[in-house]
Amino acid sequence: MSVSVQQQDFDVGAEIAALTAGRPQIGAVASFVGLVRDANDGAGVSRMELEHYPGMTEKALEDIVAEARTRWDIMDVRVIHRYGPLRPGERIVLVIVAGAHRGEAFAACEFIMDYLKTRAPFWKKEKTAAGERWVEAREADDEAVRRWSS
Amino acid sequence: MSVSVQQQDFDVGAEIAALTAGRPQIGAVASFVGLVRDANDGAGVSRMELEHYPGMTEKALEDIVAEARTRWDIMDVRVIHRYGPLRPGERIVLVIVAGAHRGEAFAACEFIMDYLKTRAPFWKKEKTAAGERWVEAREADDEAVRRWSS
Amino acid sequence: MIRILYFASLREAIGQSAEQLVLPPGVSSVGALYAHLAGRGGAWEALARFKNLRVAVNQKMADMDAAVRDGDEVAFFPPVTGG
Amino acid sequence: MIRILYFASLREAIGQSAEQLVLPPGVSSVGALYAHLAGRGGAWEALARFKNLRVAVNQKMADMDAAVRDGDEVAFFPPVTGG
Repeated sequence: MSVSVQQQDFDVGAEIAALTAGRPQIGAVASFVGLVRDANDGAGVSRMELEHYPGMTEKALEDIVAEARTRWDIMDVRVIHRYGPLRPGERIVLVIVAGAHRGEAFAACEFIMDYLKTRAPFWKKEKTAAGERWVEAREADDEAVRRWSS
Repeated sequence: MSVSVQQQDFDVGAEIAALTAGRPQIGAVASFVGLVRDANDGAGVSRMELEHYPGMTEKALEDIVAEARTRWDIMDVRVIHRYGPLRPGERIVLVIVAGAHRGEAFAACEFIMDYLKTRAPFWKKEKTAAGERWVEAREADDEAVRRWSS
Repeated sequence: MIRILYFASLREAIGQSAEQLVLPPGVSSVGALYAHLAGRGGAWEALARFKNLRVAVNQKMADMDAAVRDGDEVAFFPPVTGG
Repeated sequence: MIRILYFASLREAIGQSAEQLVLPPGVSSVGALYAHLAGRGGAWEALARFKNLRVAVNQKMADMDAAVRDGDEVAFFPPVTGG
């Protein structure tokens, strides 16, 4: 398991290759990449600033990954989340889950993203034509995370 | 939408980058990579041969992708499936789904993999210490695809 | 004339991957074609031995009721195992 | 002495990101600390204005009932929006 919180970009292919190298028991790799969109809530977005809580962020991500590993039989996880200034089209977050079979890899990957969205201390501030604004938490994200409790 | 059936390997990072380049409406990219495992059904696997039905394979994959696009609001899909001889650790299949939001991207990606496993005309032959054997279809794959009908 | 294809373990059991066949009189469905081929005996008995055999007509999944016409491509194969 | 942190829109509303505080007598829970801070008035009224404020004690999510002891790090922030 490995969690990184960093300003710099990441290479998805290289990260998947590093996670699977020399481990031929792995048959399934599910991954997710989140990107900055150029529009949100009806307004054009020209720039974004991602604030986070250094120290807690890493712990929160590690706790989420540990929880996923107790729920599913998976072999390894990689999480990278960026902070700082980002432009539309830039990568924000990467979650990779490797396991023997695809069902568990998919479920664990989506679980980690859903928890990350509601439990990891990151906050987005968008720059639009009307000025800067903090992104509001989405009810859909709270719903998404509640699914996993049932 | 783009489907490839090919012998050569693929570059996951480059494929994701190509699918998202210049399209800042994309906020979510879910992907799956299937790899050859070094063991299956209790026996070590030293090599695999993937046979397919040229012509039908491409159509079957395109139909599966088209069906996913009617079910979910997604923006693009990339599918690559290899055939021919493969060794443990080698990549077999790649499915990338790009959309505005993660829920639909994840669902469509898993749907495509589940359908591909039961509808796309590929057959695996494994080489083990006891000789060569054709991989048997898994009941779990039939169950996985039935989920999407309910 | 139709084109018949066999894949994977069925191809190996029958010992060939493709054949051309003039549609016999009265054979107008996949089921009738299947019965005709299996009835040849010899290597073609594999058709009856294989469980859950799948069929495609003109490269689309089909079932035993599907029509078969002159010029069609009909493929028989075991359940698929790609991905 | 405890360390208090504010993040994102709450940080901007209060006008600072961190402060040190000697725990006032009787303040031993997040709820009591929150009431104490909001009761200062001025910029700290933002604490009462923000809906669904989240709290972490020593970098773990917590609720208003959680204990606060000397040496703790307590963070207040709006619902998170990463990912």
